[in-house]
Amino acid sequence: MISLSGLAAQFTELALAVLLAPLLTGWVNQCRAWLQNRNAPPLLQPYRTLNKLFQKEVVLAHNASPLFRAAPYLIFGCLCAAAAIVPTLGTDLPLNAAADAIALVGLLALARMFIALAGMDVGTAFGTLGARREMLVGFLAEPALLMVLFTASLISNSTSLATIAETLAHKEFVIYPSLAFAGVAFTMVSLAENARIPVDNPATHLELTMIHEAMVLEYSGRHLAMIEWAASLKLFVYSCIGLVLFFPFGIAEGGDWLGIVLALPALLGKLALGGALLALIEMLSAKMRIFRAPEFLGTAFLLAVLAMLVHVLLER
Amino acid sequence: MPAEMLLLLASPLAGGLALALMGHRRLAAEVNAAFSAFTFAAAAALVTRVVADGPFEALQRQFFVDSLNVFLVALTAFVAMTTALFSTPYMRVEREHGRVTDGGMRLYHSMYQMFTFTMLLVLTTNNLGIMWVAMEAATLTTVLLVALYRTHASLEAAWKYFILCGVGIAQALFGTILVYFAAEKILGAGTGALLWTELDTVKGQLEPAVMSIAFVFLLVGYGTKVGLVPLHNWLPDAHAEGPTPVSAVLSGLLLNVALYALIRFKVITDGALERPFASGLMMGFGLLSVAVAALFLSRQRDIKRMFAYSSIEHMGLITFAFGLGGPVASFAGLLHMTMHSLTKSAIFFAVGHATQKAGTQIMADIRGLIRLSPTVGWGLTLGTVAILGLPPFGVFASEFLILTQAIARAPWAAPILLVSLGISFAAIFGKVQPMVFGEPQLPGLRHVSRLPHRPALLPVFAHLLLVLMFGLYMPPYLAGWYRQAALLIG
Amino acid sequence: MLQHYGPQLINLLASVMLLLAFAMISQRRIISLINLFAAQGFTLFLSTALVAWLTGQNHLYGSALLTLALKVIALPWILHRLIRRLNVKWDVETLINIPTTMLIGIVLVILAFNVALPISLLAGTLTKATLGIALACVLLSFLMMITRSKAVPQVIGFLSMENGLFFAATGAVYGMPMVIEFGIALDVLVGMLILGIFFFRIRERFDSLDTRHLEKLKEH
Amino acid sequence: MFATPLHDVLALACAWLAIGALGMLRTGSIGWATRVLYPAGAIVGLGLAAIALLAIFEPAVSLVLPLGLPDLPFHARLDALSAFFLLLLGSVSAGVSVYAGGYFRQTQGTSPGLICLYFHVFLASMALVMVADDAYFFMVAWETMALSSFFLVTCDHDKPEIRSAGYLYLLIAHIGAIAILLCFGALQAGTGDYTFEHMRGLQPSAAWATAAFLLALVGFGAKAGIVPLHVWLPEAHPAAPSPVSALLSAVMLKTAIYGLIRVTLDLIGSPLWWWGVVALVLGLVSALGGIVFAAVQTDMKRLLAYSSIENVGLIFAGFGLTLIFHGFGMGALAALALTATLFHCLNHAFYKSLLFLCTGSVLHATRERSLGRLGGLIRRMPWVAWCALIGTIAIAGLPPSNGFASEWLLLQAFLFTPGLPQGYLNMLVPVAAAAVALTAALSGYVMVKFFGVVFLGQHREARLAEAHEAGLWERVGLTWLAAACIFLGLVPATVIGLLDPITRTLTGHGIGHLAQGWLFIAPINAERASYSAVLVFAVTALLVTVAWFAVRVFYHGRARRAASWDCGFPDQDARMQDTAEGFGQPVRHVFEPFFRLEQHAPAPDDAHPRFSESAEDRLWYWIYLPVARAVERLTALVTLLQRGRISVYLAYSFVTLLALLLFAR
Repeated sequence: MISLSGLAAQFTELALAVLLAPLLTGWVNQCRAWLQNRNAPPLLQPYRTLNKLFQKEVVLAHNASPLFRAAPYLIFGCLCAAAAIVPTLGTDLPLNAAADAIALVGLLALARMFIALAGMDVGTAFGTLGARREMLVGFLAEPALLMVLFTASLISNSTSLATIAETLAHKEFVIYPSLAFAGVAFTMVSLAENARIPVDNPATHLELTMIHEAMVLEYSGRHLAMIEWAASLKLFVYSCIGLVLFFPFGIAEGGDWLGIVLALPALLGKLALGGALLALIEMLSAKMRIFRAPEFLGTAFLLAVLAMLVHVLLER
Repeated sequence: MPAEMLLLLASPLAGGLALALMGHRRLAAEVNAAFSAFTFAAAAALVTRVVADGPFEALQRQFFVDSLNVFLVALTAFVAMTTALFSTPYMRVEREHGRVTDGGMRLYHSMYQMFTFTMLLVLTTNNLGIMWVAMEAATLTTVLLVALYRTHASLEAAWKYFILCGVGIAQALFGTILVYFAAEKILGAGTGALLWTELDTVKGQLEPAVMSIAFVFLLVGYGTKVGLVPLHNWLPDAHAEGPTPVSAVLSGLLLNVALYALIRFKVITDGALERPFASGLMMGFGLLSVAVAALFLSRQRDIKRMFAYSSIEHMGLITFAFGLGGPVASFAGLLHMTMHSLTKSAIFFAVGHATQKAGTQIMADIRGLIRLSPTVGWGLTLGTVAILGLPPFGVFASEFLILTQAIARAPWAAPILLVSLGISFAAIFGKVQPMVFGEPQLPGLRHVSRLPHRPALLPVFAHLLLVLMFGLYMPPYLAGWYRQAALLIG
Repeated sequence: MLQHYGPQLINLLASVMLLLAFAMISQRRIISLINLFAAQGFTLFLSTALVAWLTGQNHLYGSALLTLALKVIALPWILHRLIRRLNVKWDVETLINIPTTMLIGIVLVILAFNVALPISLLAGTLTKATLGIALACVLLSFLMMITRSKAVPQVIGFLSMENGLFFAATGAVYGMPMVIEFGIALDVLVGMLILGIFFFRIRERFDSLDTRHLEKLKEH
Repeated sequence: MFATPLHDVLALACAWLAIGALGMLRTGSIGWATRVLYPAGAIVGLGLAAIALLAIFEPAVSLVLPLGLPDLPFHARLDALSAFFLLLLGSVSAGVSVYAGGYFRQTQGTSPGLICLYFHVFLASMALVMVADDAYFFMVAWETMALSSFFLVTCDHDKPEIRSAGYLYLLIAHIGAIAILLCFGALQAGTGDYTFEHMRGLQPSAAWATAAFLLALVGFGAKAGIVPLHVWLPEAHPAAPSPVSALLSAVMLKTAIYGLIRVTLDLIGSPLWWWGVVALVLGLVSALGGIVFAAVQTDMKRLLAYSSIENVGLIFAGFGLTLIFHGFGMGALAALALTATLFHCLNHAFYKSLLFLCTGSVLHATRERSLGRLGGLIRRMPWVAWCALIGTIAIAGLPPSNGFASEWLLLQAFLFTPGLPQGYLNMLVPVAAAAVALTAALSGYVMVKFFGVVFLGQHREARLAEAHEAGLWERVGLTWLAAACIFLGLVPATVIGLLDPITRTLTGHGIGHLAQGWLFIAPINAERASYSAVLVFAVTALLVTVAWFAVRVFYHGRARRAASWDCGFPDQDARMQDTAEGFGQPVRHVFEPFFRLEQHAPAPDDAHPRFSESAEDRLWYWIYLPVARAVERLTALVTLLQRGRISVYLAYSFVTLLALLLFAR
């Protein structure tokens, strides 16, 4: 079942994701700057930052354990694997046979767990606080994401992302009301998961409000670089999931290389739009108190469940 | 009359007289034990004979042995023997603590033998009249034993025991008269009309109207001695205030014997009536006893009183089983009779030593027995575990059969049994656990004197071992008896 | 002649029994209570003897004599001695007042007759009516035991219950077999002796024979 | 060894009993028990596992023992289901026994020989429960199990709270046992034949079948700790010594599952679909409630105990799904759900025992159970910590662990549910799936709390710096279980192959053939869904190493130690770390209705302000206390029967007599 072309496609997609991820982050930052009419950092700023961090020497806390040093690579690895699963250009991906939507959620959860543990490792006030908040966001966002994926897989009778993409992209166009609910839920979830306003603010170090930043306070040098890279990779993965579920059009079916080549600009376009949309949302909404995050995510969870119910009610 | 049977009855009678004359000498206790042992030997011989050549009647059919009473005879003789062994050191200690006078000891020993005699008489006689006389005599022999300590409480207990059982037994006599009245129509006047074997053959022709009324009187009469609620009031007092060996035999033997009498009449009555009148009544009273006793249990402070109530509960269960009837349920009832008397007497032995060590019967003051005296502590624990119906002890076997039969054939009874057993478990175990485990407490410790005589633990563990054996394995010939007896009861 | 009036005589004696039972319920003084008990015993003796003579059941003479010895002579004598030794001559106060007790008694009699009716119809003996009365006597003595708070009257009630039972035996079935009559008599005698011992012990503990002192053992 | 595997199993059970008895030879000697007997017990466990593994694929064998009641000798039978649970028992107990050999160093209230006796009797009775083939034998083994475990729980019986925990445990266990007993009574239907063979033969009416099922649900649910019968579990499991807690949670709860499956799918045979709904709902409530309560615990063993409730809840949910499918005659799906259920049983057995043993080592090293006074132990006892991390990942259900594999199957089973002929069920199932997902996510939260607070951060107490690594025997036991967690996670296909014979006998279908080779599992077909743990693991591992090397190659590996940064906060100490209570706080507020919260806030002008908050179980106040009070009232009423006045007593029998006379006419 594993074809050579499949492997090639798989590798291209993975490489693409890893390389493009910081670009997406940069693009979102740029859009935000424009919308806030500041003058924007260059598009490639994230790459520069990463490079700088890689060159810096690592400063470890005295009591940092091996887990602390291993975590950045583990997190990065998990997110790469996640990225490899999500079909972006074509749907002929060998890994799709090995890991489906549920496994995808599992990998993301694994990454979250490691980052939270790393945050607790040194035993600083902010690290533990951040870890707790991260897990709080996680235990509400994760099932919501799973429900969103379930809705899609109920529609396409499969939990394999490739099959989902194909069914949604290449069947005759049907309007799925359930997907509308799922879409809203997904947006909320991905805002929370990627440490975006209104749940978190990537651009702040104001202790009492931060979540993601608080966890990684102790990291420096290449470790920090890996974590930052992983973060932008996460944003990329979520965007791609969104695209697969809601705008899969233009994705190449099977392993025809022409389709893949055509799919690339389509993908870039969709990502650009998505990034802009994200920036817009962040612009328009205000950061909410951490205590209101559960309500926000609870709503997302309920919407996702509702999406499934709607599907069962109307679409069979 | 076969020699075994003669010895069986003669030995305790002779023992009673001998000990009455002998008085409180140094070896009185040993003599008492010896007589009981001899009685047991006779019983064993009788059993082997019955196993060899089946049931038989003796002395112009005034006496008879069938599978139903032979195992009760064996049981009674056995428990009487072990209790005598237990009471040897126990009563010595009581004597030296000055709770009993020399005269008291004389009375105790001779009455102990007489009591055994009366019970064996009830079991072996074929004549329902004699049965009544012996039953009344059993009350009379024990009533003074209950009052042995001459304390306020023991006198009160004995008085209630005497009056309530006396009155009850009087009702039983009226019932017996009515049975005779019904029987002489068919069998003609004379003792023949009171022989159970005779009645059993003609039970179909007995007059239903008379028999139903008769059974009512008999139920109220013998039921009082069985301790069925609401006729049970004497039982806890008598058990709690008498000397522990007496509590052991009252609970372990007397109740069984009374129930035995009731069963004999139940067989005839159900034979005479077409509707299951007697069975229904027995089921009802049995359930009532189980439920009410379970509720009483949780309010007890005195350990002997608590186990007295547990005896009421188990008697209720047995009565219910016989009321339910059928080969399995009756089998279970008989098995439960055996298991209960073995276990309960073992418990009373352990309790006796425990109370002597701790110097009190109040459970709240007894703590950490497992430290004070591990053997007694374990005896009490295992006994309690057994009586609560936890496997692999035999009590569980019988309860298993009773409950499973109950839900299948009288589903309405199942929830009552479930709740009652649950409550009684909570009550008994909740009170025994802190007594046995944990650190010894001061009030408990204060009294821990080296007892002048080593406690006799052999009886405790012998009984528990037997109960354990019955739970896992039953010798085929025993099983044979039980089956035949169960068929007899129907 | 007597042959002819025999049954009526027996019924007469039966009604006397019942009358005496009521008398005992209503009686306040212990001495006269004992005398009434003796009288009841005597009536029982008469009726037993009469039945024996009428039916030629010789063993009944035996039980008649037994009754005379035990119930008319021995027991009353023991009781008299007891109360002299314990000097308890006070009046008996009852837990339920006399008239109420009497009313309950009437109800009991009706009940007893109704219960006994089907049985007496079956009785082939010439004394069929007596069974109901005997039952009534038993129940009345029972009632008496319930209503009296002192030990001695309770015991007397107990004994008169035995009378009722004997009467039932005689009336319904011409008496139980002799062995059993003796056995019963023996039990009653021994019981009486034990009671005697009891009275003294209770007395020495509580210097009173009021059973209301005997209410310490109870659930809290 | 012997004629049939069944003989071997019985022989090994006897071997366990014998080992226990040997313990009584030298009651006082610790060395005798720990160095000789427990390792021997471990070997017996391995043997049992091996035999069971082979027996799964063989046809059922049965046997009649010369023990038991006259008309009811002990019947024993070994079929695929029994063999599977015996495999579970043997393999887990092997690890636990080895560990116990290192664990029981000082005696706690009970002599080591006695503990050894209880321990092995407990193991043997569990083995016998699995092979019992008649109601009496089953009940005897069942109650022996309860009794021996009770004595194990109350090993340290000097502590009143441990005594009361044991009391509550045995009480509920006994009531449950009576319910099971009545269930068998209903199944044998008055014919005094108690063999399972006979019960299989009977076709009970719907009413009787339902009665039997409900009784079984109560009885086995009480043992499994299903809400609302769960209250004993968080008391009893922590009270026991850690190896015993491990056995209780890992194996004994599974005997309840075994019993329920045996009775429902085997003896009754024809379940109604709505039984499944009952089991499903109960399971979900337990799962959610269990994990939510685990999140607010501050005692590490209590936390694990509550998480056991959660896992049992998930197992019940899977079982309920099985019943629903089976009730509607969807055999293949029933097989899928049952596979997921059994797989989860196996997984939970391994990771829960692993974690309990880790807490045991922590307890030994620090004499401390409260999460509030632990921390930073990964630096003192790395071996235990890394094993615990594996357990943590597994119990949180994250790939590539075994926990994830079974949860994956369970979720798949849920996903296939739509299309049931019953409208409401189709509504119910998405909600159920959501609840399962939420539970899984929450368990991630809880386990991060557990691992982070115990092993990471700074020591919350100075003396933790002297904590020592676990001994050799303990490390062996831990490693065995941890390895099993990883192994089972990597080869789910093989496990499904193991479960195939069971699902075939119980539901008539199997999904083993759908496991393509050892690499992939695909419940229905590869189009719908497939999962390969090995590949996921390999790819992730590869990517991690590549990243690591790349960084090393393109840049450098320099690192320097310094004080922690923490936003430049000057002087920070261990007490500034987030505590276990802190971790509980968000859950306490999100799931407030679950708890009975009691807060004591200090007054503003308090010299020594103290704030305390307790989150208790509402059910305790809604069900148990009212019942207790009701019984209390009843007993108070009953005592009026016994007021000491003799005339009243006479009146009772008088009235009884008259009433019966009237009744008789």
